[in-house]
This record gives sequence, structure tokens and C-alpha cells, in this order.
Amino acid sequence: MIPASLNACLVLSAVLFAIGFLGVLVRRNTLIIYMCLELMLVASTLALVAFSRYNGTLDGNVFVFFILTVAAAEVAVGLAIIVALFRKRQTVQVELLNQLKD
Amino acid sequence: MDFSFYFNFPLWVRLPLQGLAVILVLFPLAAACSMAERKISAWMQNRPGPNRTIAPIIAWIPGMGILQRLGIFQLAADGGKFTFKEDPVPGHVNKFYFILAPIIAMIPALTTVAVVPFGAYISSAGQLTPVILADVDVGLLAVFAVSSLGVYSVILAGWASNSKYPFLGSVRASAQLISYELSMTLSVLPVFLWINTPGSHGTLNLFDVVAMQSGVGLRWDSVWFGFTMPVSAFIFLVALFAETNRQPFDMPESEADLVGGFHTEYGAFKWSLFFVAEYCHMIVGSGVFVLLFLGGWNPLPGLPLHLLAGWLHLAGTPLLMGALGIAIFLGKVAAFIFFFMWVRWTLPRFRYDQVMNIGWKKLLPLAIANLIFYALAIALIQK
Amino acid sequence: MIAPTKPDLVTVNIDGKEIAVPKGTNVIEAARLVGVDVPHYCYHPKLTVVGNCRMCLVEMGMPAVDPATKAPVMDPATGKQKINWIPRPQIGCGTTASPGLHIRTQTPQIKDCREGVMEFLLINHPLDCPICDQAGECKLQEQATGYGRGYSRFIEQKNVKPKRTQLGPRVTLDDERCILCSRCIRFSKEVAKDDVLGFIDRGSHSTLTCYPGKQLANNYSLNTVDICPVGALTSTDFRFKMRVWFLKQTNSIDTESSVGANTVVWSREGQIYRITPRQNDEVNDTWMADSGRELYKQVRAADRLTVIKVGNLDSTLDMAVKAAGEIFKASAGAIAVVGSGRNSVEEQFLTKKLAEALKASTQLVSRAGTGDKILVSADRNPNTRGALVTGLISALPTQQLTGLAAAIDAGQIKTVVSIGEDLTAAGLTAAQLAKISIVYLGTHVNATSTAAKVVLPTYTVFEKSGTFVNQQFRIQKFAKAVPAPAGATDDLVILAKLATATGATVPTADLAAVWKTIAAEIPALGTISFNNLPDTGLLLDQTPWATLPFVEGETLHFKPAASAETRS
Amino acid sequence: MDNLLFNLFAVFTVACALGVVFNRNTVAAALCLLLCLVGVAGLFALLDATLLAFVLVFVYAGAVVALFLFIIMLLDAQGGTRRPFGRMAIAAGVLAAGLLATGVILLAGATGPAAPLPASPDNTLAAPAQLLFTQYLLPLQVVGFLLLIAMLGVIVLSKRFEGLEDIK
Amino acid sequence: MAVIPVSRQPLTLLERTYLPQIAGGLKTTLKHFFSPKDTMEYPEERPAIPAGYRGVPTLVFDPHGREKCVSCQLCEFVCPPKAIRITPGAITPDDPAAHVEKRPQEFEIDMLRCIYCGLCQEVCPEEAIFLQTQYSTTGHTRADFVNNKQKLYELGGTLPDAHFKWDKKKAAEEGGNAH
Amino acid sequence: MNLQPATLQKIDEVITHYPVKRSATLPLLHLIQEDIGYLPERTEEWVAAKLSLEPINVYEVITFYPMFRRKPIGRRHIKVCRTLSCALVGGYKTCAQFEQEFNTHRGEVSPDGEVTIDFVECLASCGTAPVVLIDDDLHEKVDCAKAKALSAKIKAEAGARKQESGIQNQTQH
Amino acid sequence: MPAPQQRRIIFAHIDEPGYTNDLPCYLKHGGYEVLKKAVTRPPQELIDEVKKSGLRGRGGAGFPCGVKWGLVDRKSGKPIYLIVNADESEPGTFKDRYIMHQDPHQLIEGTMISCFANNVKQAYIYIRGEMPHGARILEQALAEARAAGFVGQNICGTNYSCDIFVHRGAGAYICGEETGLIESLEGKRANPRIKPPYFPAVLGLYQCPTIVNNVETLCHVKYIVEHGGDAFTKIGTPNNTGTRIFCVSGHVQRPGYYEFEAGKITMGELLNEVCGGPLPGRKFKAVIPGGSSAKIMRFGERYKGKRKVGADMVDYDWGVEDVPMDFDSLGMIGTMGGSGGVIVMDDTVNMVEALANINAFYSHESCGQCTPCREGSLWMKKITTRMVHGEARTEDAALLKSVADQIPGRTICAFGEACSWPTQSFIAKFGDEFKGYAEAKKTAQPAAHELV
Repeated sequence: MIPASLNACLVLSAVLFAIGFLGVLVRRNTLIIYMCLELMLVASTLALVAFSRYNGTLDGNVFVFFILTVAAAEVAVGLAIIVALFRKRQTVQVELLNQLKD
Repeated sequence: MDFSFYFNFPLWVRLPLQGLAVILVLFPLAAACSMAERKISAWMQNRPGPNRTIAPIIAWIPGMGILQRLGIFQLAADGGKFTFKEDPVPGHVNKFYFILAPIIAMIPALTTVAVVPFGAYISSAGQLTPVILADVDVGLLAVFAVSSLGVYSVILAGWASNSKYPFLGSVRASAQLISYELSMTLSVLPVFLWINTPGSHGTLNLFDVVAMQSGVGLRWDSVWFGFTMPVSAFIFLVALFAETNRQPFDMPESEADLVGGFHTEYGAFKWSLFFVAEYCHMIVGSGVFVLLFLGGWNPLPGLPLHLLAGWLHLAGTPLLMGALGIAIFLGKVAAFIFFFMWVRWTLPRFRYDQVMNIGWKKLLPLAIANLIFYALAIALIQK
Repeated sequence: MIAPTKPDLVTVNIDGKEIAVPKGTNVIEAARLVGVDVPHYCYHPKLTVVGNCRMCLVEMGMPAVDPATKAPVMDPATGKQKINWIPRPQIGCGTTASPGLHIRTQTPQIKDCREGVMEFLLINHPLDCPICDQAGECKLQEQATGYGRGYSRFIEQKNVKPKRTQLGPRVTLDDERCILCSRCIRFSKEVAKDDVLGFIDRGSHSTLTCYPGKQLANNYSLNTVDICPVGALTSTDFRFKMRVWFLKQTNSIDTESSVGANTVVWSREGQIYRITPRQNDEVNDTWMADSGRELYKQVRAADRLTVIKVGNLDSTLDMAVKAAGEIFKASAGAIAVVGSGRNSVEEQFLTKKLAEALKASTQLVSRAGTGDKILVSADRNPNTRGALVTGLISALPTQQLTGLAAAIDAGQIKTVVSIGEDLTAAGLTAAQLAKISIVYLGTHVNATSTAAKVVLPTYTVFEKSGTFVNQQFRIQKFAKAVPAPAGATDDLVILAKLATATGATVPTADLAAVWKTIAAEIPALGTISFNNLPDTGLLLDQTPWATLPFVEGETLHFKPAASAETRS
Repeated sequence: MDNLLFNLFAVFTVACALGVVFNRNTVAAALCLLLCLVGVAGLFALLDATLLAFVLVFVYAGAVVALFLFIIMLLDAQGGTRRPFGRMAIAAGVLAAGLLATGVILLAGATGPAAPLPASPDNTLAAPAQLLFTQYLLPLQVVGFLLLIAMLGVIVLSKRFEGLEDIK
Repeated sequence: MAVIPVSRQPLTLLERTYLPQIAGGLKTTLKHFFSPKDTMEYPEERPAIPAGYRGVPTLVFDPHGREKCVSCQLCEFVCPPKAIRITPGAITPDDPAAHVEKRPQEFEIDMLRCIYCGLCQEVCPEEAIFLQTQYSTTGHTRADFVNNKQKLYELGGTLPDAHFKWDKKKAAEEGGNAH
Repeated sequence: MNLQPATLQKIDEVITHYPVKRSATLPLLHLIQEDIGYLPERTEEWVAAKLSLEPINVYEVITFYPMFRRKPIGRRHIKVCRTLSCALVGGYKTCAQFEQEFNTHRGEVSPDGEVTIDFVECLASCGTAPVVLIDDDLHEKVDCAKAKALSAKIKAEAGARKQESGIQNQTQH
Repeated sequence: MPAPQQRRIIFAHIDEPGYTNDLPCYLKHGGYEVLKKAVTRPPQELIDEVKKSGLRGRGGAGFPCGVKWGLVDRKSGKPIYLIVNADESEPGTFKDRYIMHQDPHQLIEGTMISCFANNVKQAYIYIRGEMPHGARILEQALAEARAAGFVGQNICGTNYSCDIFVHRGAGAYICGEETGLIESLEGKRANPRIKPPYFPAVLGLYQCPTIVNNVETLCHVKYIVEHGGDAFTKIGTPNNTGTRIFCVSGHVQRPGYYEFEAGKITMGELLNEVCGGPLPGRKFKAVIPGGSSAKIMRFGERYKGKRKVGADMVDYDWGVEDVPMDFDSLGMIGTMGGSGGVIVMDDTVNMVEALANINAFYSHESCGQCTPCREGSLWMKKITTRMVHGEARTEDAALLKSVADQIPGRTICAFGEACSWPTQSFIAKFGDEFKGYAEAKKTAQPAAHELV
């Protein structure tokens, strides 16, 4: 299989990352923010896989394994925190989770 | 006779053909399963089950009475009914996702079949070749990965219905499916530990699993894994019940407490899609189980298919041998589906907390222990 | 009002309860006063006592007195005067209260007596309650539940007597059911004064019959049906029509004459099945005339008006009222209102209001017939006196509207509002009717309604509530028994709307509201409101009209003072 | 052909990613994430990383997004009213867009000679496994430990312990 | 109330796995799978109607073909769902059953309302209405479910009647008084 | 009402016996029955008119007393006592004997119109039971033989009368 | 043992050869002398005489005649009527027939004396419709007496006027009841009146005070006035003064009428010696001592108790034969003297059939006015008739008894008692025969005389 080019992959990766980042910045819902974080991680894995493919080595792929693992762990912990927060504050909106700020 | 003519077709011909074949085979199979479910449940309850339906014209053909008594035509009637009856969409639902859900249900159900081998034949090269639509290395992983998407249909259906019971059903379903996926995955690892002996190229291919159970006579590789790894088989079996939402794990549906669970608001054709999907899952799941633990298309332990084919002088004709393999395989699958139904009418439904308990506190530790045991055992043996 | 002379009271003791009753009261009535029910068949409070059913047997005793010294003999056990109980049971109906009389109605002996009599009455009585129209209001059935045996010891053949004999045009007799109480015979003899009924044959084969060749055809024959304690006498009209327990009872007033007999209207699901009298000892005792019982047939008569019409075109109430308003406007100052003696006091009051608003003359049509000296008086309007009391008219009405006819001929009257009165019957010719515009409120088709410019269908007396003032100046109320047919409107509503259309302010067409105004404006009715009017009516002060020459003759409980004066 | 597939997947993925960010409905956003991941998995497959593709689907699509949905439904946490972007958000947006544009232009512009595509790395399962258990054994251990820690953390967070109320 | 503590045998390990029970259950269901069927094949086989079965209420004739109902309307009165509607009528004197005097002119039972409680049968003093063995009521319109008098007699037929109350009455009437 | 003048006279006379005319009902009915042999249909109205009553009053009275007949009877009226004292010594047999003799049944007119046999309650001559009242004549101790004899006598009288009337008829012709 | 001597004071001339019922014959035997004397005495004295005599009514109830006269309402100003109750209709009684047939003037004289004593304005003799001859004889006698000035205007030359008319009944037993008789006399159905308020002494005939006396009673009045009340009390026993006429019928050798001093003869003497005992070859079984409504006595039973003799209480233990024939003794043993009609039944009689005969009589004679007697009498008749003709059940005895018990004391007149007492007493004394009738009938010989 011959994907278009490494550049194309990287551009795509960057775009995905940027979208994820934008989401993290603009959304107030912690859950969406989390999803966007995941998006950013996936974008990075895409870059890694592309590199790995174009380098002809498997190190990138192995890295992706680790990232996936970490991401899964992070999601688990993050969601647990969100649940705990929700239990306490009955909301998942970040602008309302401002007790320390005020 | 060879299959090569087929592989000579261009891809754009083969893919639709294969897709069509999947649909044309699986839909009737699922329908047959629903029929079987009705007849088996009836027989287990000392009832005859559906035995009336017949089209007036067919009724003139002699001998059709027996089929009628078996309820064969009920299939057509049911299908016709599901297809043509009014398909209501309640006013309060999220229409897009509501319609999307059954479609999503069908996708993994039909897709997974692609990587499941049904049988084997001896190719012109004299090699035992699987009858499979997409022979990928990651075989089982593909099955798991794709079938895990099935949960979304339940979640979506429940959520889009915008109503109490479907929602509860879908929440239960998501938790249940995630919980049992773990044990399921862990339970099959010993099998692959066993077949991926050091030095091999490493595979998750189901054909290879069957190949490892195709020893002739009293050999170490003629024993089916179901016998060597009963705990794995058991865990896989239980997880399979949970993954296919079958009794006693039909939390998402649970008529008794949730009316109809996730599909409460569904009717007619959309509803039927859910059930076709469920039966497809059952068929594929049974197939995988048979492949993993019951020797696939091999008729008996120690009596592999190619030997039987040889005795029957079928080895030379791949088509016939493939058909024989498929027949044996399907026979096993059918028996397994019968087992599904048998269990359904035997065991009561677990309570939701029991389901979670079993999943996390019983099955998962057992699967981990099993894995550790086999890892050590295999390491020792192979040393 | 004349204060009733206080009757001599005597104290009697019934089942241990002391009660003072007027002398001459019999034991059954006295017991009723203390809430003790003495079962009976032949006894009827308004008829003579014959004591032949033997159901009302009671134990009787008098305080013991020493025959020699006349000193009371005391019972040492109780410290009270000893009672000498008569060993034989006595009939309650034939025993009048005397001072110190003691009565026991609940002893085993009495129970035994009643059970015995019940059994005897039932042995020859056909047990055909399923087909008997009396079922549900049958004394025999009633007492059988209390004193019946529950099974029959009688295995012989029952006496055979004539069935479904037509005693008269309205009464059917089933002799097998007759328990020979003779109430009907006594009624015919004593009240209706038409002695045609009697028993023939003897013993258990005695048979009630009408003399062959005669009929029980008097206008009170249906009262025999009412008083028959069993289903022997049944109303031919009501026979086999409906079981009584389905029927709803509504208190009403007989409208056939100014006697104002109190009635009960029996209806089911909007359909009237029969009318029976209601006891009012000051007016009609427990009787009423047969003719009044058939009035319910007008409710579903074929010629009932049910369509509002303006100039022969179907219309709506509001349009009709508007049309009437225009007619009134066009002929202002030349309007006459013909009220009705059949309307209720409330309607007459609103009629008066309407007439005042129209500045119209008012008149009433009298309907004089001959009185039968019992319960049908000569004045066949039920509420002539209501019109006097409300001030709708000040003089007695005439049978012919000659004044009005003359005014029409003279062109002084251009519009007539007729409230239920047929002007042709009141002496106006068709030519005269053609000259004027008529606004007609009524229930049935007649010459006037055909000639009217505006026809407004109204309710019959059974479909509305209201009050009538009878010949004694007794104001009595009647209640709505059945819903009116579609298309008809309450008279009060129409009158109020018509009055409003002419610009007058009238109370809303609601009885309570109308009565508030009536009480405020009419001194004679000042203390009355519709709701607290007793069921037996209230006597009004009649002095303002005492000198009017009323046409009524003597009837039951009524002696016309004024006419007596004029005669003498 | 591959280009065509790649472009298709790329566009699909980006569209779904945008859907995640801009969807008001949290559930819809999660579903968009799911599709997005499927798209990425497709790209992986195009990049000959079949195993990774299925693992991505299996882990992300099968478990993580399902978990998201589960939590969304459990908390009934619908997307809040979207407020007009604040000054910070606009600034961040502009900055990010700028960065992105720069990167895209730079990369797209760098139309240097396409590096010769090496042979696809060993696609069997054995190869990455070999790497994992040899060269990357330590990271693997660390990640395993991380997973354990995470699991404990989740249990602690979601379970109510007696006397540990202050933790939450 | 005394509380009696019952000590439970602790489950053995095997029992706690629940597997023997499952196996036992499977055995039971399998046994039933092969056992003969209990189902009655309805249209071909008909159930034996037990005595006292409460099917569709019907009207009956006596053995001489006289309609037993005298339209006393007690069933109409007692009917809890008000399914019965009777229009009473007199029997003309030239009728053979003239001595009964009364019969229903119309008798309607709305089977959509009927709850098969049997009170009508119980209350009937003439033993004219019976909940018989007819158990299937079908129809295409609401009107089809209103059984009129003719239908009720068709369904009810003739019921053997031991006492001949009305015949005795007629005989007495014809025989006259034994003075 | 075709009454003989003598009867009418008696009727007028008997009414004067009572201060209230109604009391004469019974005597009047007796007189009419004696005259005509029974009480024909319009009797009630005639008597009621005579006594200023309602016909039903008379009708009631007629039906109450069993001695009043509303139908013609035979020429001779045989009343056999059936009450206890007579029955004890053969009243039933006597009655049966009469029935047999005249080929008729109690309560009916014999076919030849000669007699009507009635089985009646006590005739108040129990000491000489069984007793039979033939028209106004009381016959005591009427056993079967005597009944036969009485019947024979009646039959003989009837025969004689017939013969007589036959002769009369013949002479008329 | 010789038959006890009869003492004929009323029947003094009955069956006397040569004694005719016309006035000359009566006058020859001293007729109307008493009347002639009586009209010279103050009426109250005559009443007192009668009161003193203790004369009890001979109609059946035995009510003291003097007391009855004393009850008459004399203050109302309304005319007083006297009615001679000659409606002798109690089965078994036939004494009045002979007085009226053979000695009518005795009755007329007694009546006139009573009329004079009570200042009666008008008297009627209500005679049974079944006695046309009697009526004719009475009318004849009255005509004679009227002509002779004993009846009618200015009797015996006094200012006192009183006429007597004969009124014929028409076959209704109930006319023997005094209010029924009054109703009948008024020209109505003989329905007895309710008492209160319609006591004949106050509201009798035409709502005027009325005296109703039996024929025999009035003849006794003549005797009392002739001989004085005290003399009368010496006849018979205390409280049962005078003579009594016994009409014996049924199964005895010599049935007929016999006049004895009251209480001076026992049942046994009457039946065995006076009447010659049972018919040949038979035995007495039962006897009804006072007309068919009296309670029956069964031969062989014993009556025990105490009775008053003078001032002392004396024990008695009687068989049927030992019972003295007077009102009190018969009343004491649970039956009654009644009108003196003694009906004797011997062992050929079946009691069920006898009762059936009696019940048939009473159901026929019930006036039908009040419920218990109207329905009860017919029901009892239907039961006994069914027993005799149809199937008899063992429970019929109890049923009959129960039905009979529901009648007496609850009716307007005494007919209720009259019709229920036979049944009650038959069942009480011959219950075994009733219970076993169904069996007995199967094997029974044809009765000597059928009774139903």
C-alpha cells in the first residue's frame, strides 16, 4: 500500500491535532474537552504511524501502543474524576467548576 | 475444479459478490435462527410451536404439510410482516439516531463474518486453504474489534428513543458489553499462546487455530482446545453469552423489568434488524467458539477434515470438500446455537448487579488466573 | 292562617317507647311516628279500616287497675304499673290509641303471626315476580323478605283465577295475584264514589271483579293501581314497560288543573314511563286523576316544537331573539303580551318583566272546565294564581281575548308575544293573526305557532324546575325530571334574552337568581326562596285576592270561600 | 486508488473531528469521535498498520468511546449552552489557526522529492512483539505500572470509602 | 411473633460455582424437549368444556320451544358492566305461550362489555339465561358483538328443563279449579 | 225480569220489613229464585235498581251464598248432605246412587233435564243422617234403597207429566 | 244400668203426639201466658232474672246471656234490635230445627219476652236457607201471633210494639257468627266485622245496638221468666244451669236429640245408655262433643287434673265416658260443649278421611275475608284431600298441625278457631294414623262409608 505521502499524513495529523486543541480551548463541557484530548492523542499516533511506515521501522508502531495504553488509562482516570465531580457539583461545565477561582 | 476462476475476477466484482453473499446467507440464517428459537422454546415447553402458516398455493404441493408443521413458512410470513407492516417512528425520538441505530447494529454483525473461515479445501497447490472472505492475520482481533462496535447500536437505540426503558437498557448494555469484552479477550489468549510457538511468525488467524487442532490420530495436536483449555472455553462461552445479549445476560432487553429494553420503541423492520443482528452475532460468536475450541470443521478430534475428505475421495474436488467442511462447521455452529437456546430456556436472567459481579469479580480474575496458568504451563512445556 | 285546633293527645307505649299521639290515631300510624314499622296490606291511611289482611297483628295491653278500687296495680318486679297483656294478638290498623295503651310488635308471637300470614298469602299467590310489574314496589315481596319462609311448603295446585282482565280502559287485573285486601274496592266506593268493584265467590276462591257490563272507567281508576299492595291491579299503560327499580323519581306537580296535585315522575334515561301521585295531605292526600298521569305523553309527542324558526326558516336562538327584538322595535308601543297560566311563577315573573320592558299590555287566557269535586278543579290552568301573585295580571283572566281582538282590529296592536297560548283557541281569528306579528314561545304545534313570525320552542313542565300556586294559594315546586329535546330552550332563558334584547335588565335565567329578584320585588313571596320551599308547599296569604270570583268549585281539601260568598 | 482512499478517509476524519468540537450534543460529539477514530483506523490500515488499526478500534472505539457514552448517559450531561467565544477563546483560536496554517503551508509547500518508500515493515505480530519485549521492555513495564496505578485511582475515585469523604 | 433463626448449610464450592445446578437445569429442559407436547391443536382439537364453564351468555328455550325469558330485567339490573339491554313486551293472547304474559321484545348483550361473570345466570329467576360452552366471539364491527335476541336463542338453543313451571300453570289454568 | 205479580207483591211487601232497603237483598233474591227457578242474568241490576244499590253489591251477595243459582236447574233439585254426620252413615253412597239413577253427575243437570243433583254442606238434620233435600222437602235416613225409591218416585212423576204433556200436545194438534 | 232420665223443658212438647205447631195448640198448653205476665213487669226485672239464672248462650260459645244483655248500649238513643240466630249450621247440631218446626210459638214467645226486656224495636229471626219449611212454619206462626196480638203493635194490650220478621239465609255457615249474620241481614256478604269497634251490642245491625241470641237460649229465657231465675239455677250444675240438648249423630244405635240437665249426665251414659251404644260389632273410637269444630276426644284416653267442686279443688281422673256433659268440664279437658252436637265415630272410621271431610266443610264455608282462615282452611283441605286421594306423606301431619296453629286467634271471627281446632285435635290425638296413612291406605279395606 502506498499512501499519498508522508507530508499528507503529517498535515492531516496536524489538522486533527489543531481541531482537538481548538475543542479543548473553546468547549466548556469537560466531557467534550476530554474527547478533544483524545483526538489530539490520536492525531499524534497518526503521525507516529506515518513516520514508522515511511521509516520502515516498527518503533513508531510500538510507541503507538504505549500512547494508546496511556490514553486509555487517562480516560479511565479522567472519567472517574468527572464522575466524582459531577456527584459533588451536579455539573460537568468547566465555567461552573470555579470554586477555587472565586 | 478450483476456486481460482473466482479469484480471477476483478476486485470490484468480487467485493459486491461477497457482500451480497454475506447478506444472502446471513439473513436467512438469522431468520432460521429465529424460527429455531421459536420451535426450540416451544418444544422445551412441551408446545408444538408455530406450525400453521402456509401460502395457499404452496399448500397444493404434496409434502408441504410437513414443512408447514415445522413452521418453515412462518419465516416468510414473519419476514413479510416485518417488511410490510407499518413502521412507526414515535414522535418523541431523536429521529436520525433512532433510524441509525438498527443500521449500525447490522454493520458489525455482517462485517465480522468476513474474517471467519467456514471450512477448508485443498487448493490446487495441494495446500489446505481456508474458505474465508478476508484472510487477515489479525483474524480474531478483527472479530473482537468490529463486533465491539455493536454496542453502539444498543446505546444509540436507547438514547435516541428518548424514553425511560430503552435508556436504562442501553446504559446497562454499554456497561455489560465493556465488562465482558475484557474476560473474553483474556480467555482466548492461552489459545494463541499455544499456537504461537516461539519462532513462528505469530498470528491471530483462526485458520491457524483450526490447523492446530487437525492432528491425525492420537497426537498432541489432534485434541481440540476445548478439552485442553476448558476454563478458557468456559470463560469465552460465558462472555459470549454476555456479548450477544443472550439469556441469562439479556440485560439490555429484559422484558420483565424494562418492557423491551433498548428496542421498546421500535417496531416492524427496524426492530427486525436488531434481531437479525443479534442472531448474526450469535452465528459468528458460535463460529468463533467452534473454531477456537471445537476443532472448527474437523469432524472429530483426531479425524481432521482432510482425512475424511480423503476417505471420501473428495480431496481432489475443492468445491465438494469445501462444502463438506462448511457443512460440518455449520453443523457444529447449529448445535452451538441450539445450546444458546437451550440455555435461554433453562437459566433465569441474572440481576444487573449479579451480571456486573460475575463479570468483574468472578470472570475477570478467573481469566487472569487462567492466562497466568497457561502462560506458565506453556512456557514449561515448550522448555 | 288558621292555627289548627290542638287535638287531644294520648300517650301510648310502643315497643317501650312512649309517644303522645292525637286521640283516634291507630296503632300503625302511632308506631310509624316512633319509627316502628308495622307491616300491613289492607290498611291505607286514607281509607276505612277493614282489618282483613291480619298482617298488622300486634300485642296489646292496658295498665292493670284493680277492678274494685280502680287503683293502679303495680308490678313489684319493675316498680311500674302492671300491664295486662291481651293474650290474643290484635290488629294494629283497627286499634286506636287510648291512654296508657301498650303495644309490642317484636315478640315471638307477633313474628309467628306475621310469618303465618305471609305464608298464607303466598300459597295461592303466583310467584311470578319476574313478570309482575309490581315487583320492586310490592308489599308482599317486601314483607316476604322479612317474614317469608324462603321456600314453600305448599305442594298442591294453586287456585286458578282470571288473569289479565281488563277492569277498565286503564287498569288490568290479575286475580291470581290479588290478596283480597279490598283497598281498591274501598277506594272506588269511598273516594272515587264509583262503586263498581267487588268480591265474588267465597273463601279462598274469592275473586275481585268489576260488575260485568261495567268498567272501572272513572278518572281515578289508576289510584287503585297505586294502592294495590301487590301486582293484581296494574296500569295498562305502564304494564310490561319497565321495571320500577330502573326508574328515577322526580317530584312534580300535576298541571291539568289548579288543584296542583303533587306527583312523582318516573323516568329512565330521559324517558318518562309513568306519573304517580305523591302524598300531600293538604292537597291531594295520596290520589291523583288518571288524566294527569297521561300528560307525560306530550313530552315525546309528534307535534312537539323542536326547531327555532324565524319566518318559517330554521334559525338559532340568538338570531331569533334578534329578529324578535327587531319586531319589537318596529312595533314599539303596539305590543301585547299573552302570558300563560300554565307557566311557572318564575316564568310569569319574567313575562311581567318583559311586558314592562316592552310597555305592553298583559293578559292571560283562562281555561275553564267542569270540576269533578275531587281532584280536578274547574280552572284548568295550574297557575292562574301565580300570575296574580307575581302581578302579571290583576284581574281574573277570561276565556276569550275579546279586548285584544278589538285592539288588533283597531290597529292598536301590531305585535303579540304569546307564551304557550294558542290565540285561535282564545278567540282570535286567522285574519286577525295575519294582521299582526307573533312571537310564539311554546312546546307544541298549534295554529298560533304556524302563524308566528318567530317560534321559540320551550320546555314542558317535566323538563324544567319551577313553582306553581294552586287554588289554595299554596306555592308548590316541581323539579326537572328529564332533559328536554334538542332544539328546545328553557322558557326562562328565552324570556330573559327577549327582555335583554329590548334593553331591560333582568336577572339571569337561573332559578336562584330569579328567586332573589322575586323575593325582593314581590312582598307576598318575600320570605321564600326556591330551595327552602318544602315539598308539600307553602300557603300564601290570599287576602289581597279574596274577593275575586274564582271559578273553582269544591274539591278535596278545598272549599272556595269567595265563591261561597257570591253564591249566598 | 490509495490516494483516493486516503483522501476519503482524511476528509471523513477531519469532518468527524470538527463534529466532535462543534456538536452541541454531547452524545453526538462522542459518536463523531467514534467515527473519527474509525477513520483514523482506516488510515492506519492504509499505512499497513493493520494490527494497530484493529487495536485502535478495539480499544478506542470498543471501550473508550463506549465509556464516554456511558458516562454521558449516566450523568445526563448534555452539552451546555454554547456561549459566545470569549476573548481568550478568540485569541486562542486565532493563534491555533495561525499555527495550523503555517504548519500546513510549510508542509504542503515542502514538496521535496518524495522519499523513496521503504518496504513495509514486518507486518506480522511477531515483529512488534519482539520489539516490545526486548527493546521497549522498560517502557512496557512502566506503562503496565501506569495502568495499574490508573486502575487503583479509578477505583478510589469512583467508590465511596468510609472515612475518605475528603478525597472527593 | 417468635423469630426462629434457621441456620443454613454453607454452600460447598461446587454449589457456589452454580454449575451443577445449571447442568441439572439443562437436563430438565432437554427432557422436556423430547417429551410429548401438551398443546391442544385448537381448531382441529377442541377442548372438552368442563361443567360450569362460563362461556357466552345465551338465552334458552324450554323443551316445548317456549322462550324461557320473561324479561324481568334482573340480569339487566345486576349486570356489572351494563352489557345487557332488554326491551320488555307483552305476549299476545293468541300466542301458545300466552299464559306467561311477558317476554322480551328485544334482548341485547354487548359482548364487548360482557365480563363473563355469570351474575345474569345466577340471578335469573326463570333459568333462561345461561353462560354456555360457546367461548369464541368474533366479528368485524362493534355491531357484530352485540348479540340480539335471535342470536342469543340461536346460541342458547333448548335446555332440558325438569320442572315445567309454566306448563303446570297452563295445565292448571286449563283444568280449572279443583273446588 | 219476568216475575209473577204475586212475587212482585211479595217483593214490595218484604222491603217494608227492613228499615234499610238493602237488607231486602236476600229475601228478594230468594223470591226471584223461587219464581224463576234461578237468578237470570240481569237480576243484579233489577234488584239493585229496586233497592237503590249498585249492581256489584247484589252481584257480590249472589256469589257469596251457594244457594243462589245463576243457571237454570233441573225440574227437581236434589241436595244430598255430604258433611261428616251424613258421610259417616253413607251420604256419599246416597249421592252416588242418585247420580247413578239419573245418569248424571253432582253439580249438573241430568240429561233428561229432570233433576239437578248437588252435594251440599250440612242440612242440619244430622240425627237422621243421611238426609236429602229434594226441593223443599227433607228426606231423612236416605240410604241407597231409599234413594232408589225416591228416584223411582221422581221418575214416575216425570213420566206421568210427560205423558200428560204428550196428551196435551196431542190434543193441541 | 238404666238410661238417665231426660229432663225436657225446651223439648217438652217435641215429638209429643198430637202436639201441633199452630197457635191454638200452643195456647192450649199454656202458651203466651208468660209473655202476658212479663209485659206487666219492669223490663229491668226481667233482665235481672236472666242474669240471676246464669243462662249461658246455647249457640256454641256459652257466653252468659244476661251479661250479653247488660252490654247493650242503651244510652245512644239508637233503636235496639234483636236477632234470633236460627242459622243452625254447625255440623252435628240439629236441635233448633225441631223447636222451629214443632214448637215455633215457644220461640216467638221467648223472643217477645226478650224484646220486651230489652226494649227492642224490631226483631228478626235469621233462619237457615236450608230450612225452607222451618221458615214457612215460623212465618205462619208469626202471622198467627201477630193476629193474636202477641207480636206487632201494642203487644198484649201494652204500649210496647215490636215486630218479628223471618229472614232466610242462603247457605252460609258463617252467618252463624253474629256479626256475619248482621252483615248478611243488612244485605251484604256475610263477612264478620272486626271487634273492636263493631261489637253488636254497640254497633250492630245498621250500626245500632243489637242482641243476637240462639233459638234455644230464647226458649230458655221464656222458661226463666216463667219460673224465675233462681229456679233455673237449681237445674243443672252451678255455672252450667238449665238443661242442655244433645244432638247425637253418627255411629250409635239411637242417634237423635236428648235434653238433660246440664252436667248431670256423662258422655258414657249418653252414648251407651241413652243412645244404645255402638252399632253391633263395633267399638267407639272417637267423639266430637260439641259440633264439628269442637276438639275431638279419643276413646281410651284419660283426662287428669283438679277441678272446683263447690269451694274445694278436687282431683279428677276421667275417661271419655266419665266426662260430665257441661261447658266447664268439657272446656277443662280441652274441648268444648259448643252447641251440643255430639258426633260419634266408631272403629270403622279412618281419622284422616274424617278430617278431610271436616276440612272440606270449613274450606267451603270460609267467608274469605281475612287471610289466615281463608287460605289456611283451603290449604288444610287441599292437604287432607291430597292425602286421601293422592300421595300422603309422613310429614303431612306436622305440616297440617303447623298450618292449623297459624290460624286460631288471628282471625276476625271465631271461624279461625272452628276450622283449626279439628285439625289440631285430630293430629294431636290420632297423629299416628296420619303419619302412617300412606301405608295404611295400601292395605286398607274399603271403608264402610266413604267420607271424601
